[in-house]
Amino acid sequence: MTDWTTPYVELHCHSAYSLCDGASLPDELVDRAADLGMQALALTDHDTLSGAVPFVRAAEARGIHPILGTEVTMVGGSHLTLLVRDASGWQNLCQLISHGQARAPKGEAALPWDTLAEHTGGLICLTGCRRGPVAAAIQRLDMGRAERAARWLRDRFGQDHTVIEVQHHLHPGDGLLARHLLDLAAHLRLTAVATNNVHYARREQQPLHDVLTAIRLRTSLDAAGSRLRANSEYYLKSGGRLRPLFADHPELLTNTLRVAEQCGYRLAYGLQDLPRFPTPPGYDADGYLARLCADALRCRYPGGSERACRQLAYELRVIAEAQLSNYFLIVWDIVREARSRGIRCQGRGSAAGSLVAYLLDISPIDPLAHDLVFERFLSHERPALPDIDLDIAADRREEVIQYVFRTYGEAHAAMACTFSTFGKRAALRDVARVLDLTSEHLLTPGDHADDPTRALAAELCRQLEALPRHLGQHNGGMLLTRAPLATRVPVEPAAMPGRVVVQWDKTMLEEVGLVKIDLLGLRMLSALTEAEALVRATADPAFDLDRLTLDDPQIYQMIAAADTIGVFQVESRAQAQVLPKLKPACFADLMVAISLIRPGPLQGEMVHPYLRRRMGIEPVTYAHPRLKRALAETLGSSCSRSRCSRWRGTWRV
Amino acid sequence: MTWIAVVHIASFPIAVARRDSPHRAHRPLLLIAEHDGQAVVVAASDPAVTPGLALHRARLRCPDALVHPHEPERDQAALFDLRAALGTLSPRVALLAPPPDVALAVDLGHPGASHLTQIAHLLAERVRRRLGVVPSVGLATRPTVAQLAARVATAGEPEIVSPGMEAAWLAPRPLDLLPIDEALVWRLQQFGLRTIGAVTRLPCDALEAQFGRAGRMLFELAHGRDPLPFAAPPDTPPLVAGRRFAGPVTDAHVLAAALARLAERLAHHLLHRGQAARRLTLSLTPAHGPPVAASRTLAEPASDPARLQALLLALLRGLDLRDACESLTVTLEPAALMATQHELFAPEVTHAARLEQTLTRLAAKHGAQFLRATLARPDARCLEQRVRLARREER
Amino acid sequence: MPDHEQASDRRQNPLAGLIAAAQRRWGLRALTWGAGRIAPSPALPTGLLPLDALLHGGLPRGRLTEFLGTPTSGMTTIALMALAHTQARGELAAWFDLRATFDAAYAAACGVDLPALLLVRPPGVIDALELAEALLTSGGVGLVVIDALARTRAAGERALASPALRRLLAAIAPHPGALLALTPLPAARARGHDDALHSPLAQPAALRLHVARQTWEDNGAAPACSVRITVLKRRGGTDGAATVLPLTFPADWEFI
Amino acid sequence: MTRFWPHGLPIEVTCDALATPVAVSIQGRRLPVARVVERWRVDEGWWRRRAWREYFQVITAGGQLLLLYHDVRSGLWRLQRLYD
Repeated sequence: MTDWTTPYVELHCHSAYSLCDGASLPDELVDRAADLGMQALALTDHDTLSGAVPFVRAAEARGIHPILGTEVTMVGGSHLTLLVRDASGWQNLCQLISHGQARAPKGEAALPWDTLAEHTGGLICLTGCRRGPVAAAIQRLDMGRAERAARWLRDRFGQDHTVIEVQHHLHPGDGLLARHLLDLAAHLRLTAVATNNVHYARREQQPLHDVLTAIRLRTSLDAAGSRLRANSEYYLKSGGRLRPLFADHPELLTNTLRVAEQCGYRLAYGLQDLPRFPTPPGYDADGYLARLCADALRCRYPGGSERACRQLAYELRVIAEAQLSNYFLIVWDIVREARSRGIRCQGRGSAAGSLVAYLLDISPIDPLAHDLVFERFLSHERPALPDIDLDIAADRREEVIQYVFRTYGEAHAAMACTFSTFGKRAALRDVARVLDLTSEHLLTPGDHADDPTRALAAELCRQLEALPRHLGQHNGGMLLTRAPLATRVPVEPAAMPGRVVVQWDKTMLEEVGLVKIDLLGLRMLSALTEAEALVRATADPAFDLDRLTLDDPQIYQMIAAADTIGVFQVESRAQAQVLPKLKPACFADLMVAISLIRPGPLQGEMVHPYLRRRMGIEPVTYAHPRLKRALAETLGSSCSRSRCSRWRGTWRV
Repeated sequence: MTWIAVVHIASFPIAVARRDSPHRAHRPLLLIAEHDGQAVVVAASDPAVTPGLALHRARLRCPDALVHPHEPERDQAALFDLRAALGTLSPRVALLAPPPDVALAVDLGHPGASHLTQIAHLLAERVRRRLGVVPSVGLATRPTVAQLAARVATAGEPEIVSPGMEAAWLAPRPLDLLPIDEALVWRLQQFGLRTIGAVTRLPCDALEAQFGRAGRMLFELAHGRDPLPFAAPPDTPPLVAGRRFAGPVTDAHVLAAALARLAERLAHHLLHRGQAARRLTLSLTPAHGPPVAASRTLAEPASDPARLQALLLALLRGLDLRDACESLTVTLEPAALMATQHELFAPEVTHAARLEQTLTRLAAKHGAQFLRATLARPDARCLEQRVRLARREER
Repeated sequence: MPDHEQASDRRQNPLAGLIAAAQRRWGLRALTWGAGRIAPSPALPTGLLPLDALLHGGLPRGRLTEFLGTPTSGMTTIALMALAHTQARGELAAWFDLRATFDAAYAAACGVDLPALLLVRPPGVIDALELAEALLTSGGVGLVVIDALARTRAAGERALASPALRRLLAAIAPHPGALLALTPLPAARARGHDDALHSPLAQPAALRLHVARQTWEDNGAAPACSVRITVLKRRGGTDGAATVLPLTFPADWEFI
Repeated sequence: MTRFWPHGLPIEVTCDALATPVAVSIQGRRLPVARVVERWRVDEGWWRRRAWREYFQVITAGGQLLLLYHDVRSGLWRLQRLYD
């Protein structure tokens, strides 16, 4: 029963990113709000902006205006709802969250009041739920303190940007509290709005929210008792549903639209936000990059190569257009520093297609010699940011990270986070615990229809699986910014002392266009360093790993015999099955072998056609004669991303 | 005007633990004990951690804290030591609040008003030397007010409440400063009463009508009057009185008369000090030879002159006096108050015992009719789940 | 401290005697009365001051008192508060729940210490009278409240006329416990006159009080009203003195 | 007597359009409601026995203070407590 006649916008809404205190993902909330006809929706998770990116994306898709905000936890435990009006408000909110998180143990926050007072610009302050400073004082019948608290907020945020928040969840005392809050609002001439402190999109999700609460409290539902909310009124309600609760004050609902109108901020980031690399005098980033590459070109191609020059000029142009020279310099600097310390380190993945990366020693592979594709790494068509993943010897990765922190400053660098979701197993274990069942009871196969408890538990597990549970530190994704990080993005302390993480994960960062540098730990590189040292100590003191060539036939014999246990990339069982059939004889063959055993070709059923052609069982044909050049190496089957880029290039020519 | 100083030492066990291991001084410290199979915080240096919190939760709030088991014996020893140290300033030192937050009352007698601050600093210094922490000190002529003043005072700044100013001093302060039930504070706040002064403006009758005995007590407290008897256990020096005769005395009647007068004098002193005698010693100096003495420890301490006289005469008769006597001395060791107030105020204990007998007798015939009502889940939202009625189990 | 006052105390109040004895033994300063001392009296204070003033101190000890009131007159709440006050004084109290509708949660909200309460559910009026006698004569109980003694069943009315009640009254007279019977009146007789206030206890009760709600107050919070208490009978005859008591029905739910 | 019915005394209740009681019938006697002092909703215990109740504390025209609830799932009204 949707009521379209009472306009209302929800300004206090928690998503599942209020970890274990919200049962709906942002897009569910947005969908529901759009269905209810709301023109806007605010997301106010506890002390986090983690939900902001998916929220904005979903809201834009459904055509409703996303309002960003947070319910901050103050020192002493009281809550305030803050909404972002403009860009300065966003900066302030990011700083407030970072401050609040920095002062409290993981998973909690405590923002000092005087810090709040310093960052009120561009924000709207709602006086909060029952735990807000105003409502809490009224509940203790301390009207003087309530008024002082409201005045304090009004003096900091301003008359127009301080809003008395009134909630009614049909608890005893809610009506009385609302009456006192309205009296106070009238007395101080402040706007008052109704909010519903939403914790789930639909009433039916109350069980899921109770389960999450019990998980957060580490107790069972029975033992949680009155710490669970008394009823199921915390869902996203339409204006029509709220109207009877505020029958004497319909303006509480319409006022929400006026507040929403003030919040015009749009989340957007430019591509270029990296710290400026300190270039030598007389060079800008583009120039210095060109200079470094030109120098390296002379060393790498001593005779001079027209093809290399052409390719370099082309790549430098693309890079300069994408304003990524600075980025390359930063990565180059990291690699250079690592090598100088004797830490084995190299770029991986599509960066190998770039001559610039090769010349800067980021990638060890000469793309010209191996005929690799630059477009796979960066092209006009693919405006997405390139990411150069650096593999670093696992045991010394931390040194490199420390170097980056020192070079660009603690305030400008942070690790990306990852959200671990409940997943099937944890969901099952947690649901079993809060329902006081054994997980075996839930695991035994059988028809759930017979057993309502099991059906209930299975349904709860299903709903729980996809929800985020913990925020952790990403394995190596580093975010660097020119402005202090805390003014651009919300950060919080990581489990490691002194380390901060951004409240956004990899994909969220990509979506807002923030460049991240992946510094991944690779144990194989540590093993290589160790092996090199062993060889030097036992066999050949002059041994240099980097001088080994890629055409030793003994190696290929060994690989062809699938004697590859412990050999990086080709040791899996799937590889061991393919290698004897493939019998790789050169480096290119090896690349094909590795490309084949990947999810894409396996699912596209390209492996067997390739093998049959390779063994001469099937004739080599091309789907179109023009593809011959692009696909010659893979005998006419399009089994790697690199091939596809070239394939596209063929049509363009 | 007798002045009372109260020395307030917050988190006493923490102070003791830090005194004993100075390396703990700069790290947050949690003292724990086992309770119901769980490690529970007994005392913490960080105000964010409240006593009673489970250790794993306390660690979340205070992650870099050192954790040590709580040793109550050590606290008791330190407390004993501290009482002795303060006892050199005053014969009467009483423990008003046991650890963790210790309050010690010191009866200062009649010092000049100009010396009060000096005395407070002296007390604080004694504590600092023993424990390494500066306590907060409150002074007043009434123990409860002095205790409240100590709670309000900051360390190093004694809070002095002049006689007659108690109510005025209390008036602007919040109600929960008073040692009354939280539920009562809540109810008072419901009536819009938030400061102690607001309560003093109400008539006593109204408070008693609304809150019963607690209201009456509240009224007294709010005016700065002590609702409960205050007893200072006297660890005091013995009383000595003697009589030297003009010449050697042989007449037993003369000796008895002298003893009777001494007994009266000593009884008067005891009365003045508010004490009773626990041990009596009578010693006589004969004209020739060494003095002879007899003493007696009393099963029941005495302060009554007649009883003292009778006891002393009995001692005199017991002495083997062969020679004329030149002088006599009586020494009284005052008793420390051994019984607690609770025990003295508990006539219902015997009543309860009688009732228990009655119940046992009735249980045979009517046992099933006696029920025990317990608030099993006082916060259950469905009212019927709150209370459990069960048969009263027989003992 | 004047001695004659102590002496008179000693006779009336065992506690006073005890304290005097302790002072004799341990010294005067060992133990003194606080400022808010409660005067010992032959009455059991209810803790509700206007009511205690009306009753010259409280419910008579060793006697039967009857409260009469219509539903929501406040009669039970007053009885529960008196019971809580008795417990707070350190005396034991018992509640006879003849209709099995005792509201323990509400009693707790009125201040009753539930674990210390003797809650009794006798099967009949005769059993109730027997048990009340046993408890009151044991000397340990300060107050016994019998809810709906006179309105239980027709059989109950006959029982009240029997010698059991007379025997009970004679037995408890020398003991310090007070006996309070609550007699609910039908709602229809809202403002009853004396003739409407008849009950089988009219004759045996030493004190009869009519409890009547006057007006409701709307203060937005817990429901409150004023209650008028009229003395219908005191020992030796009728009376008519009255007092008005403000009464809040305590809420027993937490906010949230 | 304040009387408490742990499992509720069945009653009949007439409501207005906003589902607020206007009259209560207890054992055949109809008592008009003069004022709703407080109302609240309980919806909990879904994992065992769901209790979904609308509680009302009302004063009747005759001045009686009652606590009643509507058991939403069964549609029945119950008297929980008669204050006295």
